[in-house]
Amino acid sequence: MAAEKLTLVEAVAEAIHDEMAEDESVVLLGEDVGRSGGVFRATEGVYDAFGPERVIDTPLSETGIAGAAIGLAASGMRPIAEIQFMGFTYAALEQLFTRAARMNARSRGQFPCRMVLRAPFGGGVRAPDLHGESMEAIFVHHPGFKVVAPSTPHDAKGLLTAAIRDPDPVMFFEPKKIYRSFREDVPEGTYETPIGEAAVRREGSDVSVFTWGASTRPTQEAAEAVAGEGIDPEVVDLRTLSPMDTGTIVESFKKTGRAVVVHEAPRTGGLAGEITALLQEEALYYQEAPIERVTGWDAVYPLYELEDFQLPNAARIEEAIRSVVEV
Amino acid sequence: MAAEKLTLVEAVAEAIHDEMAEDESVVLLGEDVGRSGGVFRATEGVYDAFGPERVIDTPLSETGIAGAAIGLAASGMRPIAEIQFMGFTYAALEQLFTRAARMNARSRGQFPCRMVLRAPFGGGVRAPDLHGESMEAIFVHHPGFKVVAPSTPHDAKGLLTAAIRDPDPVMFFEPKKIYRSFREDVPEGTYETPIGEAAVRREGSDVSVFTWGASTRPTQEAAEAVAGEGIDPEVVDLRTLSPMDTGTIVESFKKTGRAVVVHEAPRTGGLAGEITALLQEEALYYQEAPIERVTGWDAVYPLYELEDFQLPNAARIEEAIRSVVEV
Amino acid sequence: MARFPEEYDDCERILAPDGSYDAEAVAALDLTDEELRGMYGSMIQARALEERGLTLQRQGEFHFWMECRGLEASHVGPAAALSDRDWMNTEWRQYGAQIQRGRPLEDILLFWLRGYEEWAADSIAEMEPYERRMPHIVAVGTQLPQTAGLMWGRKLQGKDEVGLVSVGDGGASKGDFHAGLNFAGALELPVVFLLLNNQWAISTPVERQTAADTYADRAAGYGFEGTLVDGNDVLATYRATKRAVEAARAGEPHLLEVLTYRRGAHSSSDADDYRENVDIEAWRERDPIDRYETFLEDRGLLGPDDFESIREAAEERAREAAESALEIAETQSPEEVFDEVFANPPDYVDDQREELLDLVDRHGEAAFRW
Amino acid sequence: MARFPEEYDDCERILAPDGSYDAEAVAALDLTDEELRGMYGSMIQARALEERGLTLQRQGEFHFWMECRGLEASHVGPAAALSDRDWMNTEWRQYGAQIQRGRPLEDILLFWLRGYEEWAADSIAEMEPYERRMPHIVAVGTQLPQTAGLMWGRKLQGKDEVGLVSVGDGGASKGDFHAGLNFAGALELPVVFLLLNNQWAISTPVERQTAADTYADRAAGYGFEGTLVDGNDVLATYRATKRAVEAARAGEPHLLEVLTYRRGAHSSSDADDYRENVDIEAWRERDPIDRYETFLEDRGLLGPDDFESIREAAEERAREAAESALEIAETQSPEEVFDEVFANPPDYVDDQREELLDLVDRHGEAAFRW
Ligand SMILES: Cc1ncc(C[n+]2csc(CCOP(=O)(O)OP(=O)(O)O)c2C)c(N)n1
Ligand SMILES: Cc1ncc(C[n+]2csc(CCOP(=O)(O)OP(=O)(O)O)c2C)c(N)n1
Ligand SMILES: [Mg+2]
Ligand SMILES: [Mg+2]
Repeated sequence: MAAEKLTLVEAVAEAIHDEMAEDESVVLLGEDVGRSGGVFRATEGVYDAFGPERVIDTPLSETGIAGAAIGLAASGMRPIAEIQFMGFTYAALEQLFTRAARMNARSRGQFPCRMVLRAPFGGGVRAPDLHGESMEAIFVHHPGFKVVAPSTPHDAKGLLTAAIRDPDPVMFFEPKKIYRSFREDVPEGTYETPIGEAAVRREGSDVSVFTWGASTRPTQEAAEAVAGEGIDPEVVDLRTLSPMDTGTIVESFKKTGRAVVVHEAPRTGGLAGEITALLQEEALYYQEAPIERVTGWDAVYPLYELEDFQLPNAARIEEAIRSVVEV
Repeated sequence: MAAEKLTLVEAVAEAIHDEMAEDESVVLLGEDVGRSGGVFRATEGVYDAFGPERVIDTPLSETGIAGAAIGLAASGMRPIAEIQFMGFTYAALEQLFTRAARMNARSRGQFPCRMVLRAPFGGGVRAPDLHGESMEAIFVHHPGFKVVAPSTPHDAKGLLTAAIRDPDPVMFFEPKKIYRSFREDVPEGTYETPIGEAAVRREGSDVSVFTWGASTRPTQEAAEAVAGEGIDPEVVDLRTLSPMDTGTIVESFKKTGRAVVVHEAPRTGGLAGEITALLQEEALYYQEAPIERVTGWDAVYPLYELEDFQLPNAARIEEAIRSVVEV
Repeated sequence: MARFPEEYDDCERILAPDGSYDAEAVAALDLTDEELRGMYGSMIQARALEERGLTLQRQGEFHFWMECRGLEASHVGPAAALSDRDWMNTEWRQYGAQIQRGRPLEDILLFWLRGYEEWAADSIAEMEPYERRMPHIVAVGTQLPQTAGLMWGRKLQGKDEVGLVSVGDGGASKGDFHAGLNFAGALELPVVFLLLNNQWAISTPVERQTAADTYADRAAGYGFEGTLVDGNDVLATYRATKRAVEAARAGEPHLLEVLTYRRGAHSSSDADDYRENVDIEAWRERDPIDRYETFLEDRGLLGPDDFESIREAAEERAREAAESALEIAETQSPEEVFDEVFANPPDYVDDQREELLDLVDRHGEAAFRW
Repeated sequence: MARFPEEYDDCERILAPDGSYDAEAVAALDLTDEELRGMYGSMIQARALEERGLTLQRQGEFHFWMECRGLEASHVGPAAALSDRDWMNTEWRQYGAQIQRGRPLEDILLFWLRGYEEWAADSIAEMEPYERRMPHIVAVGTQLPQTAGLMWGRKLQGKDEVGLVSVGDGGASKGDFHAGLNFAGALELPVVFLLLNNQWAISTPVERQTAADTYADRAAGYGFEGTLVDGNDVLATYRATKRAVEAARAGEPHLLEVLTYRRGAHSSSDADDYRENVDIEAWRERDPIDRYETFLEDRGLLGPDDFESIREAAEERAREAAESALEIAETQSPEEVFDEVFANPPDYVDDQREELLDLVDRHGEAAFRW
């Protein structure tokens, strides 16, 4: 397959474009997704290619967008709903929790809720309040969703394709900080990156570092930095947060016996806890040091310049790696 | 102080009543909280005592109730908002997450969001969908809230009083399954049970069982059952979920070296993970066995007869206790 | 808000409470005798089911029941006005609407016993009319944008179908109401919004729910028409819905406010001890079945003996359906906890199911009951 | 929806685009010369601030800026119509309203630089008029039920205060709009809802936002009155708000739709390359400042030289305010991450603050910058 160098946000647009071309039942809806191509240009060109019937600039109501997507799914369509920022999904939560997550169960399979809800997440773009949220854990905790958070252009395209084809409601969270940070080869044509599989970004034997989304970048940096000191970290990018790839997580930990979990979300109640509990249950006897968390603080998300102090950075990650390895 | 035998739901009504009598700025709002005294009669008598100015049956909008409560708080009042069931707080989440949780920070203390949002939570009353939710973890994860979940009439009154007096937004979740399960002595007159302090319900030396809300009942049963077998469990009722009483949790674990966490909420992403991570970080070297979780399944909440299989019961808790002690 | 339909100048009516009627209007309805009798049958069956449900709830067989008496015309007429290909998303309380569309009683009752629903059809194309609905919602109001989305999808698929969705006077306060109507207007969706104003949302009377004079007035704010109808007149609700459905089919949504009154309690969990100045008697005099019986007799379509036998048959059917539903519900087994949580389930679902079954196996089901 | 105010029969206006005006109406306004000049000053100051903000954003000093040109009259008139004791919860874009109420420019700019706001007053009683506001919301529409609650509280406290809250044509689609207006109606709250219809919500034109003919039409659905006003006529927006505030003070909420047009981009992040059939020129001809200048000249209140000097002074003030705001914002330090997360903070806040400060100490601030 030929490949092209794409940014993550371009890969998102390409996945949408290709699936809409393949499957007539795929429609795109959201605020400003059409004529403007989205506030991040994640749907650039899609309106021009498929027109106003299949690409709809909706009224400004996240409740309405989610509700309409649920109804579209029930009708047999395959909606991709965009919520402009994860911080604006809150108005959609009643629709999502009470309905999208339950429709298949409550109709005993008659009405699967085949929909993708896309939203950029995470901080780091110096935007106003609610533009830096990382609340993926709440979607992981509520049964009935699949939750995906790619960190590379290749995965973004493959996972979004898989999400659109999946019969269940998939929450698709895009790391906005790295939407345009780098390009990589992305195959032309459609392909799926399977939902539920983590990616080992760096193999190593001394410590497992688990992360996802934009945090994979500082994590990889930190891993390379400590590698220079003779520590050999394994970096696991979860990619899918629900279902978690417990096999890969546990295997990695069994190999290294040490772990650091990195996420932007606030510490308390974040998914680092879930991962720690999993390792406890499945591999306690391999464990050689406390599992450390490098996360956002339990603070109301600090804005603009102060963001720098909220997000996990390479220095903090390096320190955590060293600390668990030194034990 | 004289005492009376009250059920948990009566204790809630009494706390509201007493605080409204003490502080003119306390008002009560919600669906059916007034003339009918609430669907669970948790506000029985309050309307008769304080009338339609201070006890308001609102229109049916959780968004409106939360939004109005936030505004009332800004005006200098101390609103107690009732949401009929935790499953209906979802429509209030945008107001709560984007505003209640942030108002003090974003106004740098000018507008503290002094409000209590009460909602019955947990399953076990054979009610329809959305009437058995345990999504307390999402409120714990979002910075800016205090989250309380009493399990006894005494604590319900004391904690609700403390919540009403607290300057921050307090999410007050009442275990509906045990609203009327038992009575206990509750002091007359007002008193505070401090927010942020766990209660050791049973002292023991072999294993720490952490829980809250309605699950404390089967947990205590299970503890007594295994005590008969010579196992000596400590039962810790967290009472406050945010801020967690990390001191008591860690101390208990240091003593026993073994832990079981019990909650009704779905397993993945639930607070058992948070507690496990905490114990990891603070007391790994005291640990003698994997920490077990006895929780609701990661299933769309099963209704009516099937509820029985969703909620942690004494048999499951006993088994978990035995299993961590046997290691 | 005024309390009785006759207090509104523009409230549509064909049948007066005393059974007198506008004969021209009846003729214009173009309903066959069979159809006129059919609506009667649905109302009677709804009331019989209601009585059965209440009895069973009191006996502890049902956990919960919502009351419906006196509300039958408000939803039977609208259901009758739909074509077979149309969709109908009503709430639980509207038994009569479900019955009118042919839904088996047993199926209606099973929802109360299990909290989920099942469909026989393999696909939408194969659905019976009564199957053309989404599963019941529980969060009041959420059905409105969902129905907008459903009909948007059907429209995109080139289907000539209309969706009728109901909401109460309470549910109309939810933001979903606003979103649903606004989406329908902005996207020109074939949706009829049936606002069942029974003047109570549990203990909250409509005067405290909103200061609006009528709910029908809200339609203008979304760019379409609204109509107010006497909700205890099954012919008027039929006619107004028929017209609204036609408009919706042509791309113009409609808001139909059907004014009636909840005479019973909200549900079996409701002590119903909060009402001030209620005039249940005045509403009993406006009973939708009584006035329709007078009409049917006057037209020679049915007589007292027929009423009697239709009622008895309806009661018998309700009894049988309840028995059968209870029997079916008995068969629920623990592993159903995990049924259809996902259409394409991740492994953990199987793992947890096994964990549960193993527990049940070792401890016995009794250990799980409380 | 039609595009220009003059296309609506019932759209209120005093000043025409060419500056001609209804002299009787002006007289009835009962505004002093000082007050008339004051509104001009606010509009000019808003425009000067806008230009400064845009420049600084382009220079990378501000991360973000929202555009306001051409919208000045839509919110300056309403702000002028409030009494000192009233409350005003506008959105960010309404610089002119803030200025009209006396908010220091520096304070306005600091919000853009730090994302939070500060008050000088110790209590509500001590607040300056411009301080009588809640902190800015970001989730569009959420301010509406909040303002209802705020004024409900003030009413319970026996205060004779009105709250003005603004929302856009986009925000009016949120469920919060519905909840806010319905609560205000049902609870008879002293709130004026100022709907700033600038015909765009980022790239979405009002025709796709709603099928409603006017937003003012929505008021009836909540049991109160609505008014449509030419939003580029500062005298008309003043008058209509004044009337609405009086009604609100008497317990009758009001919905005021102010029809204008967003000529600029949505914000500094907006490429503004999506508009079809826009007629920016036609709206530039309807500029609110131009027509008001013609009026002021005609009335002999100000002349071309005054306009020039007022503009220059406004630019100077904007420049100074920006400098000072940038300086203040420089002083932010890492521990502010934890400032006022709680009014009564749990221990973990201190623990985490220490953890952060220790990290910063050891690694240096630079390690945290990207
Ligand atoms: C979002 C939400 N909030 C609260 C409830 C609890 N509840 C169930 S029915 C009801 C009243 C509904 O009143 P209305 O919409 O008028 O319908 P009716 O019961 O009269 O048929 C309430 C408050 C709910 N189901 N959903
Ligand atoms: C709940 C929510 N959804 C989306 C956004 C992103 N957003 C910011 S402004 C805006 C458009 C608002 O349009 P309008 O209400 O007309 O106000 P205007 O920008 O024209 O002043 C959008 C969609 C937001 N801030 N909040
Ligand atoms: Mg009702
Ligand atoms: Mg706008």
